[in-house]
Parts: sequence; structure tokens; C-alpha cells
Amino acid sequence: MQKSFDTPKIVTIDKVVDETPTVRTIYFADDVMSGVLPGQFAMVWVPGVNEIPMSVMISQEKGKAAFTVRKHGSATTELFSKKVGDQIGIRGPYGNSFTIKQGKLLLVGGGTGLVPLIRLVTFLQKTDDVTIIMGSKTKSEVFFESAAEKLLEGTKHQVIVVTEDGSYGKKGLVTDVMDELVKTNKFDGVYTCGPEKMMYKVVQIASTNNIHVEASIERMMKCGIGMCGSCCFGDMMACKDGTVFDGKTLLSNKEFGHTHRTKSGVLENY
Amino acid sequence: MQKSFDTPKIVTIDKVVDETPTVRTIYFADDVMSGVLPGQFAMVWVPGVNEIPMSVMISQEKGKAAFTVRKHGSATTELFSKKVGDQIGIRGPYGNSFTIKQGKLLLVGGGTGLVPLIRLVTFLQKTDDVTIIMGSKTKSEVFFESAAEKLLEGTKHQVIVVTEDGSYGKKGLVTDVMDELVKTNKFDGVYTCGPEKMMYKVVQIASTNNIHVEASIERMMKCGIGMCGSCCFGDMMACKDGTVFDGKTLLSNKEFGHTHRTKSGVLENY
Amino acid sequence: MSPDISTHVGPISLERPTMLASGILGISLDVFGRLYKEGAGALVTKSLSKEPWDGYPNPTIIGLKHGYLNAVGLSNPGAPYFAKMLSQNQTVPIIVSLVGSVPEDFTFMVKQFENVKILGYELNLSCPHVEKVGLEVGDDPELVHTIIKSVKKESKVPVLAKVGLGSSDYLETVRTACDSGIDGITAINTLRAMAIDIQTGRPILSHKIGGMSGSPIKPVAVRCVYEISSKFDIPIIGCGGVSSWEDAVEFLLAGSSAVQIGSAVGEKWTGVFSEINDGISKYMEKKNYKKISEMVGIAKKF
Amino acid sequence: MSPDISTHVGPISLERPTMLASGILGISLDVFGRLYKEGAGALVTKSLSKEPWDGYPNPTIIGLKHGYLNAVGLSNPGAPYFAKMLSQNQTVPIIVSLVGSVPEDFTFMVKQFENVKILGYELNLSCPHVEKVGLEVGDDPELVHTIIKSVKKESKVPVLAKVGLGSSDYLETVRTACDSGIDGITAINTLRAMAIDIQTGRPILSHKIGGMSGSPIKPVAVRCVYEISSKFDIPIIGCGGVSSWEDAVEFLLAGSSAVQIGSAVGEKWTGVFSEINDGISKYMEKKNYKKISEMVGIAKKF
Ligand SMILES: Cc1cc2nc3c(=O)[nH]c(=O)nc-3n(C[C@H](O)[C@H](O)[C@H](O)COP(=O)(O)OP(=O)(O)OC[C@H]3O[C@@H](n4cnc5c(N)ncnc54)[C@H](O)[C@@H]3O)c2cc1C
Ligand SMILES: Cc1cc2nc3c(=O)[nH]c(=O)nc-3n(C[C@H](O)[C@H](O)[C@H](O)COP(=O)(O)OP(=O)(O)OC[C@H]3O[C@@H](n4cnc5c(N)ncnc54)[C@H](O)[C@@H]3O)c2cc1C
Ligand SMILES: Cc1cc2nc3c(=O)[nH]c(=O)nc-3n(C[C@H](O)[C@H](O)[C@H](O)COP(=O)(O)O)c2cc1C
Ligand SMILES: Cc1cc2nc3c(=O)[nH]c(=O)nc-3n(C[C@H](O)[C@H](O)[C@H](O)COP(=O)(O)O)c2cc1C
Ligand code: FES
Ligand code: FES
Repeated sequence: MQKSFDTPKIVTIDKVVDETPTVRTIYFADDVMSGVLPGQFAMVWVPGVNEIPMSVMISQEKGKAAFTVRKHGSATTELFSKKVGDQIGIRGPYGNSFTIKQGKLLLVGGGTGLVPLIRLVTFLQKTDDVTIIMGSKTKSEVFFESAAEKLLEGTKHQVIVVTEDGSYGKKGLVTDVMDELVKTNKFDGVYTCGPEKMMYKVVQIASTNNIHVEASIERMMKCGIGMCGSCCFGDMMACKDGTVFDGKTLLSNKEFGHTHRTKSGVLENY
Repeated sequence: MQKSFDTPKIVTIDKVVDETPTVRTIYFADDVMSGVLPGQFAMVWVPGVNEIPMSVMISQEKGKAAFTVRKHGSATTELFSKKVGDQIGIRGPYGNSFTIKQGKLLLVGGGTGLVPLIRLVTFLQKTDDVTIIMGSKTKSEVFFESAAEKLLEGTKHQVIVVTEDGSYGKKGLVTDVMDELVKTNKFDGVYTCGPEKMMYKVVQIASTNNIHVEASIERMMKCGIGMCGSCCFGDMMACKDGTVFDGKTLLSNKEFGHTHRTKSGVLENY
Repeated sequence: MSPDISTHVGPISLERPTMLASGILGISLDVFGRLYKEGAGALVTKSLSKEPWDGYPNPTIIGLKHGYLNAVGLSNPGAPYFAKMLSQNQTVPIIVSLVGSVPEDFTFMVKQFENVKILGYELNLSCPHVEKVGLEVGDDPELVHTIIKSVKKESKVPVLAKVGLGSSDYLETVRTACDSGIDGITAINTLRAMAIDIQTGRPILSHKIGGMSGSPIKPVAVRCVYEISSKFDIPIIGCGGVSSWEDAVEFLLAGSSAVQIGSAVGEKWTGVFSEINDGISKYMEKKNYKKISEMVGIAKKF
Repeated sequence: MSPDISTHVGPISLERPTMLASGILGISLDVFGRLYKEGAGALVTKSLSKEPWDGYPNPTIIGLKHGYLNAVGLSNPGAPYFAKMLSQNQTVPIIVSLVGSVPEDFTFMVKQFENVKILGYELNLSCPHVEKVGLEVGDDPELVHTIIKSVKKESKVPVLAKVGLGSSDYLETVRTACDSGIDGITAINTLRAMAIDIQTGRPILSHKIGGMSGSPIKPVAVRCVYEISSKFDIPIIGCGGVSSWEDAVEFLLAGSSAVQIGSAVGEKWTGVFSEINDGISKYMEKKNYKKISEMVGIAKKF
């Protein structure tokens, strides 16, 4: 059948990189996906299993893109297990993207929430002063540290790794580190992606300190194109109005940080 | 509903000009139709009556086009009776067009077959030497003489009117005049449109004299877009492969000048 | 004075002739409120069942060369949950879509909404991709009759039936619905269709067969509206492929008193309602129509 | 060695899997010869009736936003005339499409072709816009049964039945056809549809309702081929919206052994057959299929 933007297009995996024991990055060639904006996502068809939303990751090679997937349920586990030569379907890109600010910028990410943030870094200026706080539970779950260092090479920057158990980098939560940083630094913008409770706190801290903040949120996504309603978030749709929202919009949304919907559409607490 | 190329588009008649007691030219505004090539036609919807093929005529005004219609059966009679402000539907343009040659050119037309020829004149060079032979039964049926003269003003040209009864211009058939002309002139190309018996003779004379010749033929046309098959002409379709064919193609087509099809598809002699 | 674009679908009055079709974005009161503010004349909920349904695994919705293909599997949080959510509703004109297999399913659900402010119900007799409900109900005249009778008995608000093209004559379903006292007909649902990925050889939807929506089905939907309005004296809501004001006008001329918009909401986003309302209004002004009802069914005159 | 794109539809062997669909350009032996030379594996004639038919007044065929709408009214020069024309045929693989109301119509016509070289017949049980023939026949299982039985008895060549979506379950028509000894099924015909001009308020076609063809109906046609091939052990020819080799492959994967091309002939002109044949051939090479039959119905495995 004829392909359109919204019809899954089959691509072949041409590289798989282990990031942690449960996180892998899989690479494939695709011109459209190689050019997506930071924060945009694709719907990824794992044939025979499911189709799930995935942030589009960068690749250093032209015309290539990647997904960084954490093993979780059936679809992500199957995706995680894919080998070079295996085929998956992609459609998109969907969603809006982070606004690109300049100056002193703070990126706060947790887990695979780092994907859009790393992509964002490639859109920033060499003259920006970028600080990235990356959080995880423990040392073995840390990834993208060297990727971030490499992208920021030759610029004024700081990559701060935080683990909850202190097994690597600073001990604690990313938001503890952020709390400290905003006391002594004047940031021009904060970007965050990761667990919603974390983002909620990041947005609160930024807003209290009058810093422009944007978060990319996750909701149950079936269509990705503003039809099924499953990603609804207050009176907005995460897939079309988002996934990136600014602090003001987020704090006025009573669902932010508190509730999300299940596959049937029932509201559930975080 | 959304409009496409092949969906009738409603236009409003903004001028009606009597050419003869049974021939009228009706003008309307349409950018696409104002730019068609000589020989191309439109399918003209006369709402409530029929939809018929019509050569697209020129208009001196930018963005306007016209049809010149001879009262015949129900659709042409209804079209002939349309007044300023009335609406008709048009789709197209369809078909190929005359190749534009340069030099000493002969145009031989009869009746409303003059329409594509007059349009052709507007595509010729000021340096061309154009001869038009226009035929009709009798004086009252002569039209486009002054239109042709006006278009050719300031160039080397000749407009020869021929009537069968000799009531105006030369007496006889256009092909008699052509026979004479080719004896004393070296034409670089001949174009013809009109009754098929006439065109058949024109093509024969030109071919015998080794002059490049093109004719625009008429066949029963229902779709105009190469689907219904009603316009079939040998192994070709008049609406898509034509309506313009060159002499060689025409003379190798056993239907040319001899047979055409009825609405049901039965072959009938001319 | 600009034309009056308010309209009536039998006993249902609408400020504007453009409605949100069932299944599109329809799971949250907040979203309904937003779409109403952005121009929709009424909002139809996702089709609700007695219990919450997760629906099918993805892919459930994909784009085609033209239009969309879906087999969502009627995922919804269930009628009781939904009724609770809607109980906070004051001003938003909501029509509750219901799906089920037997009359008791429907009457159970109607009871849930007893004290909830809604405009009416739309019975989904036409979902083409879930077994034992939707079209499989619509194709059974006996069942259609008893379901409508029982819902009409239970309900204090008007009841519409949504029909589609199944494996029986949809006009017979309409006839049965009319005979059973239905207040209006929504036509049509999606057309049963399929897409196969040629690289993997697989049907793309997890459910394999789904329903096609969007511009490709519009000429079929217009035909159905025209046929229904030619044969029955029943208010009609046209649905299927409306994505421009020209499309909406075509449905009104064919005989529907309002239109529902589904796929085009995804395509053009939430501004689509006011865009179409404005287009209809300008068209009416040009044609000198004062009220929507003046143009409904004009195509039948020819 | 390049793949073998010859194929079989039951007893009918085709050099190439792309056929000309009925009703498209199909009134002249010269044209059939040309299209065969240009790549078509077989040519289906216009549906022929006992007597010549003029068809409906124009407009009979118009473009839609996507695809086409037609109500030609089965114009054709009649079976006797056609048989005479085809009696000169030596090498062109022609399938004669027949339309009628009663078994006698069909047997009369089959007699005309007794000594004419043709590949087979295709019974049009599915024209959606002419009263008393086509779908109105296809919707009547009794009639389908007697027509097929009598044609099979009379005919020395294979007989196909062309089905479409009417007001009854088309799968029942297929079942009846299979039970009556049909050699293969062509699916599908056009979908009943309509277009209204919003400036004049008029249905555009003179017949008002017509059949939609072209890319919008492809997902419906693929679904039908998949359903038929899942439920019956009968050779199938897929038809509806084929305009690229990808479309053709999709139909083969769904379960058809060949495809017919209608609207796309008008759209892409006569080169469409070889374009699609080449695409299928390259696809087979890449996927390492040696014969068409290896790919037929693969989608059913999932
Ligand atoms: C915009 C967006 C971008 C994402 N980017 C990434 C990424 O780059 N890397 C990554 O590893 N993960 C990402 N995710 C999360 C990923 O989509 C889910 O982990 C995945 O859908 C789970 O599927 P499963 O079959 O493995 O698990 P399941 O067992 O089906 O579900 C596990 C949990 O995952 C979530 N989930 C399930 N299905 C969906 C769905 N369709 N949409 C959203 N959440 C769902 C639910 O919270 C569920 O409880 C992203 C999610 C969104 C919304
Ligand atoms: C490419 C082309 C360009 C033409 N350009 C002009 C033009 O500029 N001016 C003009 O006056 N006429 C033109 N004609 C002829 C015009 O289309 C017919 O005169 C008209 O269709 C007759 O329709 P009716 O209802 O008036 O007559 P009817 O009574 O229906 O038919 C009268 C005769 O007209 C011919 N005819 C009828 N229907 C068609 C049809 N659909 N297609 C072709 N011929 C038909 C047949 O020979 C028929 O016997 C053109 C025809 C073609 C094919
Ligand atoms: C994703 C999706 C979900 C749908 N869910 C339902 C539903 O739950 N109930 C229903 O009656 N119709 C449902 N439909 C059908 C639509 O309401 C509508 O009838 C159909 O899509 C045609 O309209 P459109 O072309 O404007 O989309 C759904 C359609 C889509 C695309
Ligand atoms: C102008 C036109 C005429 C047709 N005439 C016939 C016909 O006479 N008999 C028939 O069985 N099908 C007829 N059809 C249907 C086609 O054969 C085919 O089934 C349909 O158009 C779908 O294929 P497509 O999408 O490739 O066009 C006709 C279709 C068109 C567009
Ligand atoms: S994922 Fe379907 S509306 Fe957002
Ligand atoms: S007019 Fe229909 S094929 Fe030429």
C-alpha cells in the first residue's frame, strides 16, 4: 500500500547499543526521523506485539535516527531484544517541541526522559552555558553521560549525574541538586523530561524562581494524531497540544503531577 | 464538496455574443480555462440536461475563456440559450494540443471546428505567414472572419472564406481551395478541424504533398479522461491520445474519415 | 444580519450544526468543554459500555493514503464512571453514545445517566470491528427494535441511532429504528476495511480489520443521507469525511440537519468546528438562506 | 533469472497478474490488443447486455476529491454485436463480462460467443447503479444460483462472478456462487456513492447515485479479498483502487491471484500495466519469491 505520514513505514535496525542492562539504543536509517525537533516522538510498531510512543533520539550519522528504549512491558521488551536486521514500523514525527532559548540553560532529566533532552542539546548554540542534571536510581542505570559530554565538548557546560543510592555521582534526587543550583545561578531556561513527579517538582522550583520552564509529558498514547483521546491531559491532548508545555500551562492543569489515564480512559493517581 | 480537476466547477456566464443565427460564443471567468492549449477541450455540464465536450475558445480579456456553440441537439440548444448570469459546470482541460510550427502555415476549418484553430492563431509567431480557409454552407453561417483578421493584423496573412453555395467569399469546398493553394505555395504545416470527411480530404491532400498535417478529431465523449472508452478511435482514445493526431497516424487508422461510434459503442459510417 | 446557523435534529436543538463524532477525543468533560468553546454545536462521547474496556492493542489507528483506518476496540472507561464524570456538567451539550449486545446493557447504562445533564443518546448500531456489538446488533432488526423500545422507555432525553454499512440493508435498520420510535438517525459509521504492510506481509491493525473514516468515505455517506432522507421522514445527522464547510454543506443539501466531524478533528485540530461554521454562514449569506432548515435536503428536488 | 509473474485464477492462466477491469475502455478489439501489448495479462470487456444500451445521459463519470464516481448505465453495443467483433480475435486474452436480469439473458449471450476465442466470462452481479441488474441480482441468492448454474452448463470456458457491496451480505453471494460451481470471484465493484454540487444544489451525476472507484475504495476491497480468501477455497481476482505495484502486492498478500485495474488506467494511462508488472517483479526478486503463488494470501498467516 501507498505510504503516508501516518502509515507505519518499515525500517531496518542497523545498530544496537547497550546503554545499561535494561536500556538500549537502536539505530536505523530514515531521513524524516533524522530531522525531527527535540521533544517530538514517533509511534513505533513492533509487529505482532504493539505500537508505542518513543522519543526520537539523535544519531551522529546523517540520515539516521534512533530510539532509546527501557525494557518494561511486552512491547519495550520486544523492542529491547531486536537485533541488527530486524524490522520495525515507524510513523510520525508527532507533537510539538521545546522552544530553543539561549544563554544559561538547565536540563533536568530522568531515565529515558533524557532522550529528548539529548536531542535538544544538538539544537543549542556553542555559546550557551548548558547544565545537565541526569538522575537514576543507581550506578548501573546511568547512561548518556558520555554522550552528553561529547556533544557539549568545547562549550561552557556541566554534566551532573545524580543517583538515589549515591553509588555514582551525587547522592539524592535531581530536584535536590536543582534546588541548590538555582540559588547560585541565574538560568535563562529550564527543560525537563522524566517521571512526572520529578517534572512536577522541577516546574515548581523553576516557577518559584521565575525561570522559564518547559516539560515534555507522557500520557497513554494510542493514535499520536489527536483522534483517540487516550492521551488527554486536562482539556489538552498530549500528542497534539504537547508533548511540551510551559510551566504556566502545566501548573494550571490539575492533572499535572497527579493523575493520568489508563488504557480504558479511567483516571488514576500517580 | 471539494473541487478537483475532474469535478465539474461552476462558472457564471458573463457575456454572450451571437456569431450566426445558430452559433453563439459564451464567455466566463476561469483562470485554468483561459490558459489552455489550442486543441484542448473541456467537458461542459449543462445542469439538468447533459455534459458535452467543447473546444475552449479564447477571450481577449485576461482570466476569461469562452465556448462557441452551435445549436444542435438538446445540450447545445440549452447552452446556446444560456444568458448572462446563468451557471454551467466545467471540468478539464483535456486532451493534447496542436504542435506549434513556424513559417508558412495553413489552417483549414469548418463550422465550430474553427474554435481550436482560432485559439491556435494566438499561439503563432508574428513572423509566421498564416492562411486560414474557413468553410460553411452559406453566408449566414460564416463567423470568426473578423476575429481571425483581427488576430492576424500586422502580419502576412490571408483569410479565405468559402461557402458551398457561393453566397459569400469563394464558392465550393474548403478542400477545393486548399487543392489550388498547395499547387502554388510551399506550406510548412497544415492544421485542420471540422467535419471528419473534410478533415480526411485535408489530410490526404497535405500528405500527398508531403506537408506536415495535424487534425483535431471528434468522437462521442462521455468521460473525457480515458475511462469510458466511448471515444475510441482505432486502438486510440480521442480524449487522451488526441484529440490532435498527425497525418501519418490518421491515415493508418481505418476508422478515420469512415466510421465513428454511437452512444452504445456501435460503429456507424459517416 | 448574519444567517442563523442554529439547527434542530428533531427534538434536539443545537446552536451550531457541527458536532464532534463519537470516538474522537471523547473521554473527558474538560475536552468537551474546550471543543464546545471552540465551536462544536454538540459533543458525542465515545461509545460507552457497561464496564470499562481497554480496547485492542496497538496499532489501533493508522493513516491511509486517504483517510484513516481504526480498530480501537471501543476502549472506554465504562458508563458508570462516565456518568459520574459528567455529573459535574452544567452547560456543555453532550450526547452519550452507547454500545452493547442486549437491551439490558442499554437500560443499565441509561439508568446511570438519569440525573446527568445530557442532550440525548446515540445508540451505536454500527461499529464495524467489535464482535457482538455495533454492526452485529444493527444487522439484527429484532434486536434493534427491542433495544430502541427499551431505551426510549427508560430515557427522558431524545434517542438517536447511528447506522452504518454492514452485512444487511442499512435502510431496513433505519426503517426498524423509525418504527421503534427513534428521534433521529446518525449516518454513517466507518466502512469495514483493511491495510496490509507489504514489507512484512502483515495486516497493520492488531485487529486486522477495522473501519475506514475520513474523506474517502464522504461520497458513500452523502449517498446514505440522501437515501435515508428520500425514503424516511426522520431527522438526520450526516457523518463521514466532513473536513471543510463545502463538505458540510453537501451533507445539508443531501438531507441532514447537522453534521458530525471525526477524522478531520485530528487532521485540522480543534479549529475545524469554527472554520466550518464560518464557511456555512458565509455560504448561507451568499445564497440568501436565513436558516439552516431552508437548505436541508435541497438536492432531493432535482 | 527474473521471477515468473505468470499466474492462475483457477483454470484461467495469465501471463501477467494485471488485468483491465470491466467497463474501462472495453469496447474495441483494437484497444484490447493495444493494452495486451502494453502489459495487461487479460482484458475484461464492458458488461454486455442482450441489446445495445446507450447508458445514462452525462455527467456519467466525474472525479472526486479522491477517486471517481460513475453511473455510466452499462452502455454497451450488445452481446451479439460484440461477439461478431471478437470473432476476429486470435491471440488477445479476453474475458467477457455479462449483465442481465434473468438466467435466459445470460444463456442467450453465452450462445453468441460459442465460437469466439475468449478466456472466460465474468458475471457482473454487482453494478451498483442500474436497476434490475448487477447488485439487485447479486443480492438475490436464488437468482445467483440459477444464473451461475445455467451459464456453467452453457459455457465451454471458465466463469467468474464479480461481487460488490450491496444491501445484503456479499459473503453469502460468494458462498452461493461457490456452491453453484463458479470458477473464481472478482472482488469488488464500485461502492454506491454520490456527489452534490453545492453551487447548484444538484446531484452531479444524471443518475444521481453512482459507484465510487479508485484509491478511496482500496482498503475496502483489500478487506473483501482477505475475507473471501479466509472463508472460501476459491481463486480470487482483486479489484478496487489498484494504481501502483504496492497496491497490487497488497491484494496478492490479501489472497487474490491477480488484480484488475480500472480507474488508474484513466489516471496513469496505458503504461500502468507494465509499470505495475515491473514493480511486482522487482518486489518478488527482493523477497526471493519465484512464483506469484508463493505470495498469495500471506497476510492470512498472521
Ligand atoms: C511521548 C512519549 C515518549 C516516550 N519515549 C520513550 C522513550 O524514548 N523510551 C522509552 O523507553 N519509553 C518511552 N516512552 C514510554 C513508552 O511508550 C512505554 O514505556 C511503553 O508504551 C510501554 O509499553 P510496554 O508494552 O512495554 O508496557 P505495558 O506493559 O503495556 O505498559 C507499561 C506502562 O507503560 C505505559 N504505557 C503503556 N502503553 C503506553 C502507550 N501506548 N503510551 C504511553 N504509555 C504507555 C503505561 O504507564 C503502562 O502502565 C514514551 C512515552 C511517551 C508517551
Ligand atoms: C473534442 C470535441 C470538441 C467539440 N467542440 C465543440 C465546440 O467547440 N462547439 C460545438 O458546438 N460543438 C463542439 N463539439 C460537438 C459537441 O460536443 C456536440 O455537438 C454535442 O455533444 C451535441 O450534444 P447535443 O445534446 O446538443 O446533441 P445530441 O442530440 O445529443 O447529439 C447530436 C450529435 O452530436 C454528437 N454528440 C452527442 N453527444 C456527444 C458527446 N458526448 N460527445 C461527442 N459528440 C456528441 C453526436 O454526433 C450526435 O449524433 C465538440 C465535440 C468534441 C468531441
Ligand atoms: C478513532 C476512531 C474511533 C471511533 N470510535 C467510535 C465510537 O466509539 N462509536 C461510534 O459510534 N463511532 C466511532 N467512530 C466512528 C466516527 O464517529 C465516525 O462515524 C466515522 O469516523 C466517520 O466520520 P469521519 O470521517 O468524520 O471520521 C470512530 C472513528 C474513529 C476514527
Ligand atoms: C467508468 C466505469 C465503468 C465501469 N463499468 C463496469 C462494468 O460495465 N461492469 C463491471 O463489472 N464493472 C464496471 N466498473 C467497475 C470496475 O470494473 C471496477 O470494479 C471498479 O472501478 C473498481 O476498480 P478501480 O478502483 O480500479 O476503478 C466500472 C467502473 C468505472 C469507473
Ligand atoms: S494519542 Fe490519540 S489523541 Fe493523543
Ligand atoms: S471519452 Fe471516455 S475514454 Fe475518451
